[in-house]
Amino acid sequence: MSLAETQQTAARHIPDRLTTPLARTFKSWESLLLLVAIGIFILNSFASPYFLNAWNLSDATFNFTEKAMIAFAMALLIIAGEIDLSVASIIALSSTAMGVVMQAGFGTPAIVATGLVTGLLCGAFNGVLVTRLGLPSIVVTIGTMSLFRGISYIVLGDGAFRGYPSEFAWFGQGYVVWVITVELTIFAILAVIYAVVLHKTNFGRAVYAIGNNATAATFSGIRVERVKFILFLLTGLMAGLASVCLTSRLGSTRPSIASGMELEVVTMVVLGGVSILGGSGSIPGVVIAAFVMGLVTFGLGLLNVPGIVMSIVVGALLIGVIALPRIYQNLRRS
Amino acid sequence: EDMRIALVVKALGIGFFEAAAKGAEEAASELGDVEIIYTGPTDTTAEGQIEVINSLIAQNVDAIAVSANDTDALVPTLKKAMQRGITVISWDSGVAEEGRQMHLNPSSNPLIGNMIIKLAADELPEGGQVAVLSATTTSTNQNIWIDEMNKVMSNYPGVEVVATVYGDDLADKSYREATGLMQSYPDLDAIIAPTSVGIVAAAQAVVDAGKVGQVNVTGLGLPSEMAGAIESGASKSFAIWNPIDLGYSATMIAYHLSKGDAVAEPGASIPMGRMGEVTLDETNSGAMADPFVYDASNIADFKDIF
Amino acid sequence: MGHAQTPAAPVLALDGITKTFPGVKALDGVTLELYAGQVTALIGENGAGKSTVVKTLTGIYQPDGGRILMDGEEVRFPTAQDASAAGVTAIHQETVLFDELSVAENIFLGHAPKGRFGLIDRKAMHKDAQAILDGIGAEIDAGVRLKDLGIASRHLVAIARALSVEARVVIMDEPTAALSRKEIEELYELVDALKAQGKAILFISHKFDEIFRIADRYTVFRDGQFIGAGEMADIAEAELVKMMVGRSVDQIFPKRAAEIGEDVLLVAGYSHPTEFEDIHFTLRRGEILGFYGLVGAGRSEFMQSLIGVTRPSKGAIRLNGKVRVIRSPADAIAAGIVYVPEDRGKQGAILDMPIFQNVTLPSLPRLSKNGFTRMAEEFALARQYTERLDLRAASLDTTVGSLSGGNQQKVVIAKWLATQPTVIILDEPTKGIDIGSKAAVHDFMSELASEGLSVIMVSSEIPEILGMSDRVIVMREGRMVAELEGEDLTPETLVRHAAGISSKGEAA
Amino acid sequence: MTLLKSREAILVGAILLLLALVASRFPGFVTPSNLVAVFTDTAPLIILALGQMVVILTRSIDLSVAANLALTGMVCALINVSFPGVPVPVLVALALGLGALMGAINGFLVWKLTIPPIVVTLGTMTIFRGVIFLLTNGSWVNSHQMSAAFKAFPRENILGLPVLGWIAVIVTLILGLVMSRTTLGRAFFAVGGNPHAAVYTGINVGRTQFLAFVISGMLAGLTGYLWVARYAVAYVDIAGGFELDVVAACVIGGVSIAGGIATVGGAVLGALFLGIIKNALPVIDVSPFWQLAISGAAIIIAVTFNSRAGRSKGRVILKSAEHAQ
Ligand SMILES: Nc1ncnc2c1ncn2[C@@H]1O[C@H](COP(=O)(O)OP(=O)(O)OP(=O)(O)O)[C@@H](O)[C@H]1O
Ligand SMILES: Nc1ncnc2c1ncn2[C@@H]1O[C@H](COP(=O)(O)OP(=O)(O)OP(=O)(O)O)[C@@H](O)[C@H]1O
Ligand SMILES: [Mg+2]
Ligand SMILES: [Mg+2]
Repeated sequence: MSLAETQQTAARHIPDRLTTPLARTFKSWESLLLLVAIGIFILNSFASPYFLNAWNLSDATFNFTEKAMIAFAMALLIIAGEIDLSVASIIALSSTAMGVVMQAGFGTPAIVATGLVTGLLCGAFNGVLVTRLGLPSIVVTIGTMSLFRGISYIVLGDGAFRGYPSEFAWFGQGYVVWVITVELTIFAILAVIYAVVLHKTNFGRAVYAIGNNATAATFSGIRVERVKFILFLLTGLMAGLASVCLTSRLGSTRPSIASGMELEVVTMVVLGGVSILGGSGSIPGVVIAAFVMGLVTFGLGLLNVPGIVMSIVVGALLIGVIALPRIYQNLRRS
Repeated sequence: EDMRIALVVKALGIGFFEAAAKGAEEAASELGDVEIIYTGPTDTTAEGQIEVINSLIAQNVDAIAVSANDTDALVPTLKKAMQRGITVISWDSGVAEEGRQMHLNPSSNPLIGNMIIKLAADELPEGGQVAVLSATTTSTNQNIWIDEMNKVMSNYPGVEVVATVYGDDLADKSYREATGLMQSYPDLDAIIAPTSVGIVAAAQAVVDAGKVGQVNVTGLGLPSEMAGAIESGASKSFAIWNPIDLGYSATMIAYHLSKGDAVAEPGASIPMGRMGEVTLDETNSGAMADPFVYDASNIADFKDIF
Repeated sequence: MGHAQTPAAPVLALDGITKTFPGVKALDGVTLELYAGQVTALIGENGAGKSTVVKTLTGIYQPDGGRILMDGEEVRFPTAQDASAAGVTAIHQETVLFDELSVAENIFLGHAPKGRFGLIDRKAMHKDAQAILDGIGAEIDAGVRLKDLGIASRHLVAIARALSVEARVVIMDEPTAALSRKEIEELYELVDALKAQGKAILFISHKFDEIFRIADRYTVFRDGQFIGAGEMADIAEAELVKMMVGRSVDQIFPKRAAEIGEDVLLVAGYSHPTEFEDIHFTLRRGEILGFYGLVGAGRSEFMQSLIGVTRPSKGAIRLNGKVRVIRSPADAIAAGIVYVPEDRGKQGAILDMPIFQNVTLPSLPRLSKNGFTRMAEEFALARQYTERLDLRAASLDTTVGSLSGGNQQKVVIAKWLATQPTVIILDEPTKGIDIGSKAAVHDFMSELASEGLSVIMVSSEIPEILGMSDRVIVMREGRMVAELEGEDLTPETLVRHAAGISSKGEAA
Repeated sequence: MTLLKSREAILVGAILLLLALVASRFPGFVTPSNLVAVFTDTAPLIILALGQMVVILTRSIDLSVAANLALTGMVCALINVSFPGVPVPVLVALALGLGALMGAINGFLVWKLTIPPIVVTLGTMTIFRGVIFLLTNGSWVNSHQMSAAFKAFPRENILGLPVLGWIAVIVTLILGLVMSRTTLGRAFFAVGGNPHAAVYTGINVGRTQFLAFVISGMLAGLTGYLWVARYAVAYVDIAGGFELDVVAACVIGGVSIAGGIATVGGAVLGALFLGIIKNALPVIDVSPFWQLAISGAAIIIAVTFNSRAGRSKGRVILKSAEHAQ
């Protein structure tokens, strides 16, 4: 009798899971982050008498909704092992394109479509450079970051586009019901869509597989380049959408619009527990991170703390939230 | 309960605005029942100002007086502020009419436009080449002043504006642009920088290029920051209105509008304490005072003040 | 064969060394003694712990227990530099070299000759490196960048690196695996020379002819445990094998007779500009077709091209009579041809993802509905195949990275079988897995063939090739050099074709 | 070998072409005195690019260099204001030390807590800038507050080149020596090229990365003082966004973002390429609004070229193919 056969008689059942879903949830990054969010919420309501007010909270959501729209797509991109630093510049270029269309006399639908399509095209440009030419995305998008905004400067110079139609204002200034803004609604819908796509579809599984091991993913029949290209498209599209919202909220276009936003988006994604090295992360994490960042900036804003101090807090949060569990582990080991 | 007036500036940390804040505090202590919230973003962006203004709206302040980074982008937010019953005025750098109740120009725009070219032309009796070093391409007030300046160029025959460049109110970029100007135009006689950051950088660039005496730097600057340039001779003279007075006046106007003892409408006069009163034109804007010229003869008296 | 007297005291000795990795006891209280002027062969199956001993001796791993003694004194090697300072140097199994550095720098990295101001003396380094290379008969310029060298030259550089240290103990972990006959002969002479200089040598190899050619003593490990040691002169090959494997060899390959049916896969004229040329064969239903060759013969490259990872410049495939164009692994999987790659960690498994997701990854298109994953079906499929392969794991949602090598390999095989293929290509399916798992894999391959699956097995192990294949194709330097079947299928013919030696025994 | 050499040759060619192009529109640009000025203006970028090169070489990235520069610069300025008597050499030493300390913080987090470098430096970037704000409450230190000696140092002209330019030359030489002729320098290559194998040669990967960050920080600190002294102003936002220019210079210079490949010459040339574009565009009357797009396009084109040159060929197994190669 062969050894193998002896083993086969001993074949045993392997359970699906050892832990219950509830236990997993409790131990996850997301719950740690949720605790932080709740803590900040409570602190805020003690620190400022103006905090617990529906209209004020509604206003506060503008601090993160546009960034979060991009952060969802960026999360997928980073999970797949790439990055797009040009998103803020895509916003500028999309906004400029919308301005051009608006000046040509087109109405709101055409303006919005232009914003979205411009975003898509920018994403496609990044995607081609990364997937077809095989260039590292961080480098490509440092380049397109200057290029896209640069085109915007070429078109606009020191001018501005203003005079968007009044219906256009709906995206960035409108309310769906009561204090629920249009942007917040878009954010919520996108959160659900992205959560489903990432966590419940083959596409999402492919994203994880690519980020963990692109070679093995290729061998497993995943069309890696195609998936990455789609992710760049999505990120461009989301930047286009954010551009629609931001332009609508500001009611005008300048080439300097949204400058520096790319790093805030990346910060939001990383704070949300997405590994910058690719391969892991979740949409609920990003949603909570969006709220954390929104709450921190709004709460400190109510105390009239300068923006730069807020960014210290966010920077420290970023390192701290990642470092603390590791320090704890190190201490426990020794 | 004190009245809370928020003084929103383009960016924190700029000497000009720090001085304006001093003026606002002066007005507050004169009025007695006023609390000043001095705030602004840390870099000169419209988005940053919007976040700041949103939090001011949330705090339900009584008045917002803003020096805007962008004429248009702040309008929706400021409109919302007005809808919630907050008095909104702009000062120094204005916002579009629908976004504020009135705008306080530090001085009349045509006067400033004329002043900056006159300072340069006075040193060039034979005529010559001048170039403009502005702040960002989107700075409202700089753009208006340069426009006004171009309108009166015919009064200065022989003086030619050869280029306009942008230093983005960043010291290094302004410096590099100034250096580039001197290279592109070897015969350049003057650099006009209608911005307090640009003028200091340009003066430094002139000193470093060894062109003191050949290229005169002028424009709008703060005596405290320009003292060195006057001393080295890189700048013969420059102008500014008193930012302390500006902050003071803006606070006074906001106070009276908010109290309701003055209204912002074309032709109206609004009291500004020790600065007298401002009369509004058809766009609801008014000028505070004439710019004041500083040179070697008077700089010592002012450099420790602002 | 050297009949040196066993000197009284060993230069280097391991005493009860233990080393545990998550889930694996790689070394379990082993002893090992190395004597000056003698070659000790360390023998054991894949995964027996040989390389782990090497790494422990060279400061890369720290043992969990036990002592390392040099001249009877206990020593510790916290880093690789400490070991080399103490006179222990090694040629590691993996080439631990740097593409972007020059050959000389690779040889002297970490202990380069210093000139003025403590700066590296590049002239001296270059000269010394060239001298060492010349000394081992390597025709390599010390000035070229490593990335411009082929695999055999790289091994020679690794050997030169080991010799650049003033050493008393030289360790060689499978140094001849990638070398040509001529280079191997030169290496043997080198070993003899080192021996004559009185160095203690630890030689690891799976090739018995080699061991009997150069070793004075042997030590056998099995599953991380010390089994025995002694003089080469006192032992016969069969006995050594038995010590190594723990039972007689013929039990390992439980090949069942399968009914060989019609032609399934027809490959014609497959060529690549630099990797392989004119590969052609037919594969029949129920057949196990072996691909044998020396390391680097181009077998893996061909197989990967076949499934569309790299595109062939020419060539045609017919599957069940239909012409197939395969441009990507996705196409191959859809067509029913799957490839179980050689490099488990890089190409096979996604180590940080759970077992069930690994297993279902290539099958997701079939398993899902409108592109949505269905967790329940995934678990069911994963269970079906992992249990069939007798996977040992705590649960299906633990990550593959936490499994032992053999169990990882089972997950990888399960992953490809779950796609229900027509043709399965297994590239070194038992590389680096333990005896038990190896037997399970072989048994399973047999079972698959008897169920009518067509199997291609790439292997560099002659017993495996002989034991499992119905037919064998031998490759050398990117070309098919022989197709062997039946009586022609002997170890001698295999080696002869693979190494390019004519029947008279001369190099072709 | 020929490959890397040729990459630098391409870059030199591109720079010469660029200069010729600029000269055709504005001959004054290529006069020796102007070239010296351009080189001096590019010096900070060169120094920072060299530091960044070391970091990228070890498979890391340092996004905090500009913030480090700003903070060190501010501290130097504040010291100068409060104690005008502190001599410049002491300030330079202090700048080096403070910069190195900040680099060490980054390096420590990367080494001991194994947090990815991009996350660490994204965080410290905002923190360092924030600290400047906390130190100064946002106010500026202006030219007239600084002592003459403080401002004069980088401008001091020696043999026709300002000290700032000389420092870039010296840093280049030192780093050239360190990278090619010291154990540490070779360790940087080893760690980036094959971290796994580096362990086998007794190199501590984390510690090597730590040292790379220290070097990068040290150079950023040095540049901080030079920057503040040269532009005679210090405030929170100086050199804002400069970190991306620095990374771009490295990438143009052929430093592989994946680690393991870099040359000192490449980094310097990459910085010069960017510096020349930045200096030339204003003088050849390119509208200021075109400048950003042009530098962006230049980066993309340079990177595309680099990757073409550096693309690895597949394995050669066939004997016949060997000769064809
Ligand atoms: N870094 C590691 N982490 C986890 N397990 C390891 C590690 N290194 C080795 N092992 C395990 O330790 C055991 C011994 O491995 P080792 O490499 O020493 O075997 P070997 O005798 O050299 O085999 P081969 O003949 O294949 O080279 C194997 O089960 C292997 O999977
Ligand atoms: N020229 C080379 N340069 C670098 N690494 C190489 C080279 N040749 C082979 N290797 C490495 O050596 C190992 C074995 O190579 P390879 O897969 O070609 O051998 P094999 O599978 O035994 O032979 P075959 O090519 O016949 O499948 C692999 O890790 C491979 O990356
Ligand atoms: Mg081994
Ligand atoms: Mg192989």
